[in-house]
This record gives sequence, structure tokens and C-alpha cells, in this order.
Amino acid sequence: MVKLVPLKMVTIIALDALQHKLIADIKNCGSKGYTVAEVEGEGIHSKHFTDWEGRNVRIETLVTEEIADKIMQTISEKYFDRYSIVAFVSTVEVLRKEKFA
Amino acid sequence: MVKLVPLKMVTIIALDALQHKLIADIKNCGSKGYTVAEVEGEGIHSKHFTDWEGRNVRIETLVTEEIADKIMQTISEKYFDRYSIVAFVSTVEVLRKEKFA
Amino acid sequence: MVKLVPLKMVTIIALDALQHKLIADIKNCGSKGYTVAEVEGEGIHSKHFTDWEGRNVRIETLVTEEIADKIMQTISEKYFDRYSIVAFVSTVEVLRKEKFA
Amino acid sequence: MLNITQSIGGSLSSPMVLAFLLGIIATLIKSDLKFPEGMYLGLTIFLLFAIGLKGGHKLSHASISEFILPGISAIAVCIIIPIANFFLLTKLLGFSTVNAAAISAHVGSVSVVTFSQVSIMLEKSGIQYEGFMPAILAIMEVPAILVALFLAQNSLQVNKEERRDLLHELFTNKGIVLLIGGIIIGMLTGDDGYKQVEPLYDGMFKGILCLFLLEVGLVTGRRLFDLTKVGPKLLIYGITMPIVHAVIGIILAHVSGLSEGGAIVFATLCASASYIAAPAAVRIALPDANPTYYLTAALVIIFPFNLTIGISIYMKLAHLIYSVW
Amino acid sequence: MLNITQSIGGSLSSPMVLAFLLGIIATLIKSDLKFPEGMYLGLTIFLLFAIGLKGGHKLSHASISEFILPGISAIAVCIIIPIANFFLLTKLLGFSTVNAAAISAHVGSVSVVTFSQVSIMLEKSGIQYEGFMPAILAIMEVPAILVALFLAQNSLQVNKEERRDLLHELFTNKGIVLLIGGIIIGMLTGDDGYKQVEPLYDGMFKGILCLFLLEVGLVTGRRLFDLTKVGPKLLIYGITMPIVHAVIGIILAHVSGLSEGGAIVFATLCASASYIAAPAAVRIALPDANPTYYLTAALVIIFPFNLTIGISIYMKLAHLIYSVW
Amino acid sequence: MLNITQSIGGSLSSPMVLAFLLGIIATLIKSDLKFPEGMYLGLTIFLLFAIGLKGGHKLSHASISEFILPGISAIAVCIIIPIANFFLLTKLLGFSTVNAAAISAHVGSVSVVTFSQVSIMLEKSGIQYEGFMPAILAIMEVPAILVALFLAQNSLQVNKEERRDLLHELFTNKGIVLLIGGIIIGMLTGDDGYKQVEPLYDGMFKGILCLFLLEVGLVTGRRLFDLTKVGPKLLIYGITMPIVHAVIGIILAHVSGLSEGGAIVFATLCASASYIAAPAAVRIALPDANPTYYLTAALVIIFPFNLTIGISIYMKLAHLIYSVW
Ligand SMILES: Nc1ncnc2c1ncn2[C@@H]1O[C@H](COP(=O)(O)O)[C@@H](O)[C@H]1O
Ligand SMILES: Nc1ncnc2c1ncn2[C@@H]1O[C@H](COP(=O)(O)O)[C@@H](O)[C@H]1O
Ligand SMILES: Nc1ncnc2c1ncn2[C@@H]1O[C@H](COP(=O)(O)O)[C@@H](O)[C@H]1O
Ligand code: NA
Ligand code: NA
Ligand code: NA
Repeated sequence: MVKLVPLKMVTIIALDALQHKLIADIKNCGSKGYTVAEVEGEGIHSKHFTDWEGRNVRIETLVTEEIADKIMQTISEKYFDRYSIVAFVSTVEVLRKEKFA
Repeated sequence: MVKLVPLKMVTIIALDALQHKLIADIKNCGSKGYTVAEVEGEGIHSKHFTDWEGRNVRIETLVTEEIADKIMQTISEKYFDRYSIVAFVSTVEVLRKEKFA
Repeated sequence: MVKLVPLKMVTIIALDALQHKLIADIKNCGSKGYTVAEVEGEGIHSKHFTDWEGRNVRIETLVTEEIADKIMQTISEKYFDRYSIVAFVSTVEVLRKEKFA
Repeated sequence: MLNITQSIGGSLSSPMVLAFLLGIIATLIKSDLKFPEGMYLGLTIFLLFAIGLKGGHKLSHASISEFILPGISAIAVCIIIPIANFFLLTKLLGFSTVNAAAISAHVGSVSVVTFSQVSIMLEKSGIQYEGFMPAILAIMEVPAILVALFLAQNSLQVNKEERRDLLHELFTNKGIVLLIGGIIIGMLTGDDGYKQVEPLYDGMFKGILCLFLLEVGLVTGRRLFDLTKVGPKLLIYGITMPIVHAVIGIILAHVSGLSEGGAIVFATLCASASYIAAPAAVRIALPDANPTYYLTAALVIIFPFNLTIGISIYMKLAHLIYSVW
Repeated sequence: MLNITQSIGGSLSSPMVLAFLLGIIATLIKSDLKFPEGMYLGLTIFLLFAIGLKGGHKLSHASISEFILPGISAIAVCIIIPIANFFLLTKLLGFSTVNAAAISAHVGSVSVVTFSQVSIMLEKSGIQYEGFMPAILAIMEVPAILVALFLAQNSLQVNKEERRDLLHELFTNKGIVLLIGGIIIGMLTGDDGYKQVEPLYDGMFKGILCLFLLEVGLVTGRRLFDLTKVGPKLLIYGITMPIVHAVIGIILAHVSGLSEGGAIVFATLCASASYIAAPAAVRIALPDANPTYYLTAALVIIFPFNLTIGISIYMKLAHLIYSVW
Repeated sequence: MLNITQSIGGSLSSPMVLAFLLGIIATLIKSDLKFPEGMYLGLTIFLLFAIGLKGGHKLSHASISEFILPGISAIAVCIIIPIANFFLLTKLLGFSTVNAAAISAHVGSVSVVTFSQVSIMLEKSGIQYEGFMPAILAIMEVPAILVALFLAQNSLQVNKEERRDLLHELFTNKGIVLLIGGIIIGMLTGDDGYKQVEPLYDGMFKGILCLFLLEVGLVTGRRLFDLTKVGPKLLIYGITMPIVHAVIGIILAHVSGLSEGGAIVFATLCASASYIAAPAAVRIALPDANPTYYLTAALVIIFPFNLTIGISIYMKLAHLIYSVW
């Protein structure tokens, strides 16, 4: 039987211009990998549907709870007050925890 | 330390032609933001891989449990019987709950 | 009132060249539908940001816990040792469980 | 007389038809050839806008009075064809109301690519046709879809407000906007303005159409096996109907005073099936309709038939009718 | 003298202007017409590179010594305009520091599409202009943005390290790289090399610009209702300022020894507002600035004004000034 | 004799080479210039199909009998080169089996863009070559990859069923389908059909190739620092091998009765490394191979070497050999 163990998924939705900075941040916090998708969206601050408005990216990284906290802390301090950004943590289950820890 | 509080993420996968109607619905239910990605897919009813078949969108909105229920209720009544649509709710944790409530 | 019941979401991130094989596998395990998004990413093995490096896909399928286990088992055996692939299971809530079971 | 082998042979010297076949073959041998997302849409926008522009420019040199009768004929045929097909499909061929309506919407509307192909073939044969034909194409995009949805009234899964939305969507769909917008721009800009953009919209048109048809072939190929699912009756229907529609078209064209070239174009439009406005409308208004039927009919049967044999037949039929009448 | 109706009429025979209007109308009637993601970026890359290439090729046949004075004027005007606008916007029009800086960054920088349109109009009118104008365009892309951000210093939401990043981003943004890269390639390849790629970069330029303007129209249309939000003062500002900038431009051009054609291009550059470098920089450096103000000013007011009436006015103003001075 | 400075200088007047350099520079200065997703694929489809079409059209005017010997030589060279390279890389250069096989697959196969560049350079120099060379290009796409995978047999991470899939994927990859499909279409359509699409596929070819090379430059630039990781031996290998392969190519070409122009093209094909079929196949069949080695060899070393200096060297070598032999 497969044995699934819990892990955290941090998802960040932000302006695509912030992509490289955010990736550097999550790597600094200890993340070993991430996945990026191009998305559009609308929030409190602004619309992001055309190239004039700037599009969004959705960055996902699978990490341990400790790193997840660190990422949330870092990006909340660096970006939350100033940029259109949304971040959340969810719990998922994986097979090989070593890969992400 | 960061203090994460639970919130609900509603994800809707549907024909891209329904995008504007669905967004109007989730706004009506009280959602303050959403993120849209272009996806392809196959389900019980149909394939959505070419422009002839119509592509899908994946709409995500981060909301309180109450609003999540309202969204699920609304779209299940309006679309479930008639359209190819998949919707589900998951629990995530965020830092600034005020932003989404 | 809507009555939400729990279900499993299996998410697989892998080289796009594996898409057809992975879809065949999850269908074999009993999945009735799936959604595919084009993504980019970086992990332990490699970068996937250009067409030379090969891009990634993100495949999501909503299934019962039993099928989810089967999918995780199958793909861990067939791909984990050999390919750049990430897979995880999360818990979501849906309205019409019959559709996915 | 109607030498079909020769027609097929002739069409096999058209790079567009060959590109379409290449697309089908690529899918059949399971090649990884796939167009990037967005390319289909980008090419469609180009083709619709280019057809509009060229048509508008020709129209600015034409007398509009000749346009009235053909315009009326176009609307008439878009009402008759879906009604006739709907009853044929429900009563004789045993399709459900909703599937019959969906198929009727497709065969009643028109195909932009088939239009392009017939105009290229006429150009090659040195046959002239009226400059306002792109306007006729634009006229014929929507009405049949409306008629078909009206026939499916009871099965129509929309409430009052949604019906209004649907009507609105039909009349503002990108096909209409680009065609009519292009026509108006083509008319207003005059020769000087047109000359500025001609190298792209005229010079590149056939090359880009060729690329587009390669992609259409890829999609058609993927749906080719649906042919086995739909049974022989849809196949026979899909090969017979275009010819019947074409004959009706030629007769109406003659009555409306169109030239032989114009009649060939008009007949081809009648015989063609939609693939821009109709599928989009049917997906929303008749979600219960089975795409296996309507997409297979429009894309897998009627479109290739017209492309390879149909148009040649209509050219000969028009010649026949115009020489005896 | 300045016959505005005639100007508008004239611009309505330009397929580019008409395509822009079609885009706006398509949005207003809520059409589903939408360009695929990536197409905007693809077309932008083409236009910037093509302008660079063509300019570089012309430049290789020009004497560079004439370039020095206009080059200095270009930088001067890019310092004066944002400063003047910033104070006007804060002191007289009551905008916040950050919004005033954002708007100043946009109006101080330049629009590539407006540049293309003025060069097409001059070509049509048979008026010559200096071959190095694309280099002037490249020079004018960045400085005004820097000046505007400097003025917003205190509101600037970046620390030291980020400031360095920002400067770097400004000088390496795709607009600069493609324009200057294109210019250098155009200069180095010589006539033979240029002839190889001319059919695409010159022959297709206007047709592709037309398609691009259709898309710009779609975006503008979506923001059109923001006009009601921003109030009349931004509207009046957005129509008056370009003319003032143009006059400054013509005078500086004259002083720098540019020809009348060169003065028209330079004036149009001064009057135009950026839409590639400026919005990207402002989003990062001034995230608190309200896009409703700066995007509306640049895209919904100034750009269409220049396209339809502005350029004609500047042509006449330049003619006036050059004939009396 | 082989004046390298002059060669580099000459290639710096080619807009394609310059666009490639611009792409590298843009990455090095960390510009935000990025092509939209899908554009690379779209341009690749165009180039492959266009090469096929043009080649097919030329082929329809050529006598096929001359094709047999060069065709056999092409296959022979695609068997010899990967075997020789595999042993060189494992025995002498100390690469692991799987990495050696991956690199051999790349250098044994061919590059479509390098082919385009050599044909443009020959055209410019007024040197003729056989019309069937695009068919040779198509032949040389796959065999070397098969041979290389065969050599890695034991490391090959595929079971029997997957091996069948892999073979299938190799022979139906988009490169093969578009090249061979294009060739057949070009042959079947005849002069009339070809003329319809020529303005796009021939007229725009070099301009689009230029845009494509800009993107290839962007990717190469991102991998440029991998050069420091791979060590000097891969660099030396990547510069020596193409010349050796080219000499083998010229000799085989001479033996097969190709003209001097044909020999130059054939030599360039032998010297070039694949970037469509090979990376895709290696990713699936040899996932343990390190992309830093094979992508760096193919893209960062061999491709720019051929583009800037290589082809000029092969032209001179061919001239030398053909004048003494
Ligand atoms: N409640 C939400 N649910 C999902 N995505 C959101 C939500 N709020 C904001 N977003 C995304 O985050 C981006 C920035 O949001 P904001 O900072 O509110 O402007 C938006 O463009 C959306 O893509
Ligand atoms: N079990 C599933 N898991 C994930 N996505 C699904 C699933 N079923 C359906 N979908 C998505 O929802 C769309 C409509 O599904 P259907 O209504 O079953 O045709 C499909 O095209 C898929 O993108
Ligand atoms: N920790 C992670 N979180 C999110 N995505 C990941 C993670 N690790 C790997 N990936 C994704 O999975 C792909 C393959 O990863 P790898 O096998 O580590 O090279 C990467 O290109 C990423 O898209
Ligand atoms: Na029809
Ligand atoms: Na300006
Ligand atoms: Na080779």
C-alpha cells in the first residue's frame, strides 16, 4: 500500500512582474521546487486581464509546514502592504516527503 | 509568528463561454476576488480540447465558509443540470482574513 | 441547504510529453474526468521553462479515496524513479459525489 | 459529365486541400504535431478580417442596387434550410429534437473557409463573381442558427433573460464583428488605404489559409472515428444535403440576378456548414445536444466533402443550369 | 485653418484608425471578440523590432552629425515635460503625489504606435523626415519615467536594492532592447541583408499595425467607462497637454535643425503617451498609483486623440511655424 | 586561407545571426524580453512546413535518380556519426553511457535553422545546390537518434511496450510530419498551387527566421552559464566535432555525386545538431541524461559555432576539396 504523508502547499497569486522576486524568496525559505501558471484575475485593488493592467502568475510550492510558515511570513512582510498579492496554505498528502523537505 | 486562519477556496471548472456569468454569480454571492486560468479537460459529458469543442476555464475564489456555501448552492441550481461544470470546495489558510470576508 | 461531501483531488505535475500516458493511467484507475493546465516549473531534477527543456502539465482529477490511492500507487511505480514528476492528494468537498465515483 | 475523379485530382493540386489532408494524416498516425493554443483563434481573426476587408474594398467599386435581391435570397435560404433539415432529421432520420436543431443550426449557417476556397478556385478558373459576396457571407452567418434554436424552443435550456443574452451573443459574435467591421473598413478606406494593408491581407491570405487548414485537418482527424459512432445515416445525409442545398442556391442565385460566378459562391455557401458561430451558440443554448452529431456532420463530413469534391460539382451544376436557363 | 472635421474625415480613411474604432465598438456592443493571450505581446515584439530595423537601415545612409542636437533636445524635453506635468497635476489639478507621478511618467514617455501612425501619414503626404527618428524614439522611452519616479521619491515604495533593480529594469525593458537592437542590426546588415527581411518587416508592417490597433481598440473600449470615473479635469488635461507638448516639440525641433517632417514626428512623440515601459514600471514602483487615472489618460484620451485629430493638428502647426520662422 | 575574422565579419552582416546575438545579449543584460508561450512552436511549424514546401516544389522540377546515392550517404552518415561520437564520449572524454548517448543523438541528428542559414548564404553567394536537399534534411532527422538510443540500450529506461511507443514517436514527430508533408504537398501542387502560397512561405521566410533566431538567442543566453559547468572538454569537443563531421560530409557528398553547393549543405547538416526531435526523444527515453550536457553542446556551442564561423569554413573546405578532387 502507498503511504501518504501530509505536507503543505503554498499558493501565491501575484503580478507577473514579481515572479522572479517571489521565486527567489521561496527558494531562500528552503523550497526545493515550484510550479508556475499564467492566470488572470480581479481583486480588491485592481483588474489583471490585459497586458496594460499586467497579468498574474500563480506560484505553487510544496513544502514542509515550517518552510510554509517562513514563506508566508516573508512574503507578508515584503509584499502584502504594497502589492496586489494573495497567498494561502493548504494541506496535501504526498508519497515521498524527503523530496520536498 | 504568522497566524494563519482557515478560509474556503471554491474552484469551478466550466466552459469558457460561461466565464462571465459565473463571475457575476460569485460576485453576487459576496466574493471579493477571483483568479481565472485557461484549462482543457474531459469529463462525463464531453471533451474540451479544441476550439470547436470549447475550452474550459478554472475559476478560483477565496471566500468565507458562508459565501462558499452560497456559491455552491447558486451554481448547482443554475448550471449543474444543464452544463458541463465541476465545482468543489477546499480548506486553505490565509493571513489576512479581513481581505476576503 | 447544500450538502457537501468529501472527495479526493489528485494533482500530478509532469513533463507534457507524459500527458497522454498519465491520462490513460488515471482512466485505468477509474477516474471519470480530469482537467489539464499548461505550467512551467523547476524542481530537483531540472528546469522546465522553455521548449527545449520541455514544459510541464498539471493534471487534476477528482476521485474517491480508493481511486486516489490507486492512482498514487500506479504512477509512483511507473514514473517516480525515472521521471521528473510530482503528485499529491488533497481533500475537497463536492455536491454530487455520484458524478465522480 | 461530373467527373468526380478529375475533381478530386484537381483539388489535390490545391495546397489548401493538401494541407487539410496532411492534418488528418498527422492525427491518424498519432503525430505529436499540435498547434499552440491561441493560434487557431489568431488565424481565425486574420481570415475573417481579411475576407471582410477585401470584400469591402471590392464593394466600394460595386453598385449596391444589385445587392438587394441576392441579400433577400440569402435570408430566405437561411430560413428554409434549417426548417427543412429539422423536419427531415426528426421525422425521417429519427434524431431527437435537440440534436436535429443543433445539426440544422450548423448546416443552415456558413463556413468561412469553404468560402475562401471557392473564391480561390474561381480566381484560378478566371471566373468573376460579385464583389458583395463577403457581405452575403456575413448575412448568412446568424439567421439559420436563430431559426434552429426557435425550432428547439421547448428543449431550449434558457430562460427569458438568457434568451436575450443569447440573441445578443449571436449578433455580436466575433465572426459577425470581424466580417462586417472588415467590410465597412474596406469600403471607407478607399484604394489608398487598402493598398497599405493589401500585402498582408491579400498577399498572405492563401498561405495563411493553408496553415489554418492544416490545423482544421488536425481537429478533423481527431474526430474522424466519431464517424463510426454516428452511423451511416448521418454520413449519407452529410453528403446528399450539401448538393441539394447547392441546387437550391443556384436556382435562387439565378432568380436574384447573380452571375454564374456569384451563383457558384452562393451555392457553396448554402452547401457549407458553420464552424464558428454555430458550435459556440449550440454549446450554450443546447448543452444537451450531442457534439458527436453536429461536429461530425459539420467538420468531418460536410467540410471535407465540399473542399474536395463539392465545390467542383457546384461549379458544373451552375454552369449547366446557367447554360440551359 | 485647422479644419478638424476634415482631419477626422481624413483619419477615417486610414485602415489603422478604423481598426482601432472597430475594436472599441466591438467592446461596446459586448462582442466575444478577444485576441488570444500572447498575441498582443507577439505583435508588440514585431512592431518594435521592425521599427528598429527600418530605422537602422535608414540611419546607415544618414550622416550622424545631424543627430546630436535633436538627441539632446529629446532628452531635454523628457526632463522638462514630466516635471512640468507633475507640478501641474499636483498643484493645479489636485492629484496625489503618486498619481501625478504615474501620469507624468506616461505622458513624458512615448508611444510606438503613434510613432508608426505619424510616419505612415507623412509617407502618404510625401513629407520626408530624418532617418534617425527611430533612434530618437528609443531615447525618449525611458528618461521621463525616471524623472517622474524621482519626483515621487518619498512615495516610492522601493528600498535601495529595489531601486537598483528598477533602474536596471527600465534600461533593459523589451521596448529599449528591441528598438535599439533593431536599429543596430539595421545599421550593420547593410542593403543586402536588409533586403532579405524587408518583405516581412516593411511589407507587412502596416497590415500588422492594423491588427494590433484592433486589439488596442478592444482594450481601450474596456476602459472607456473609466472616463466617467476620472472626471472632466483629466479629459481636458488629456486633450490640451498633447497640443502644448507638440508645440514645445516643434520649437525644439526647429532649434535643433530638424526638417519640417522631422519636427512633425518629434512633436508627435512629445505629444504621445507611453504604453509599454511606463505602465510596467509604474505597476512595480508605484503600486499605490491608481491605474484608472494613468491608463485612462494614456490609452483612452491621449492615444485616440493623437490618432484621429492630434497628428493632423501637429502637421499644420509645424507647417505654420516652419513657414513663418 | 580560412580567414576566420572575415567569416565572422561576414556573418555579422546577416540579420539572422545578428538577431541571434541580440537574443543572447538581451538575456545577458537580464532584459524582460520574452516571447509569448506558443510563439516558438508556431514559428517552428511555419519554418518546417515552409522548408518542406519549397523543397518539394524544387523537387518536382528535379530528376529523382540523382537522389538515390546522396540519400544512402545521408543514412550512412547518421549511423556512423552517433556510433563514433558515443565511443569518443565514453572512452576518451569520460562521459557516462547515458550522457554520451544523449549527446550523440543530438550531434547525429540535424538542425533545421542551420539548414536555413546555409541555404540563405549559398543563395547570397549565387551557389546552386540540388533541389532535393530538404528531403535529405528530413531523412537525417531520426536515424541517429535511434542509433544513439540503441547504444544506450541498457540504460534505456523503457520497457518493451514503451520502446514501441518511442519508435512511433520518433517517426511521427512534428519535424518529420511537417517536412515530409510539406515536401509532398510542394511536389503535388505544381507551379500554380505553389504560386498561391509562395508570398508567405518564400517571401516571408527570412524575416520569420530572423524572429525565430531572436528567440533561439534568448534561450541560448539563458543556458550560456552552463558552459562554465560543463568544463572545457565539452567546449573543445563541440567546436572540433562539427568540422570533422563536415569533412566527412563533403567527402561523402563528392562520392555521391553532389554538386559543390550540395556538398556544402550536406556538410552543414552533418555538422549541425538537432533541437527538435532529439531533445524531445531524450527527455522521454533517457530521463537520467543531464540536459546541461546535451542542451549546452547542441544549443550553446555547436549551433552558434555553425551559424557564425562553421558554415563559412565548410564552404571553403568544400571549395578546396572540389577543386583538387
Ligand atoms: N478572493 C480571491 N480569490 C481568489 N483570487 C483572488 C482573490 N482576491 C484576489 N485574488 C487574486 O489576486 C490578485 C490580486 O488581488 P488584489 O490584491 O485583491 O487586487 C487578483 O488579480 C486575483 O487574481
Ligand atoms: N473528475 C474530474 N476531475 C477533474 N476535472 C473534471 C472531472 N470531471 C470533469 N472535470 C472537468 O470538468 C469539465 C466538464 O466535465 P463534464 O461535466 O463531466 O463534461 C471537464 O472538461 C473537465 O475539465
Ligand atoms: N516542491 C515543489 N512544489 C511545487 N512544484 C514542484 C515541486 N518540486 C517539483 N515541482 C514541479 O514538478 C516538476 C518536476 O520536478 P522535479 O522532478 O523535482 O524536477 C517541476 O518542474 C515543477 O513544476
Ligand atoms: Na449552409
Ligand atoms: Na510624450
Ligand atoms: Na549532425
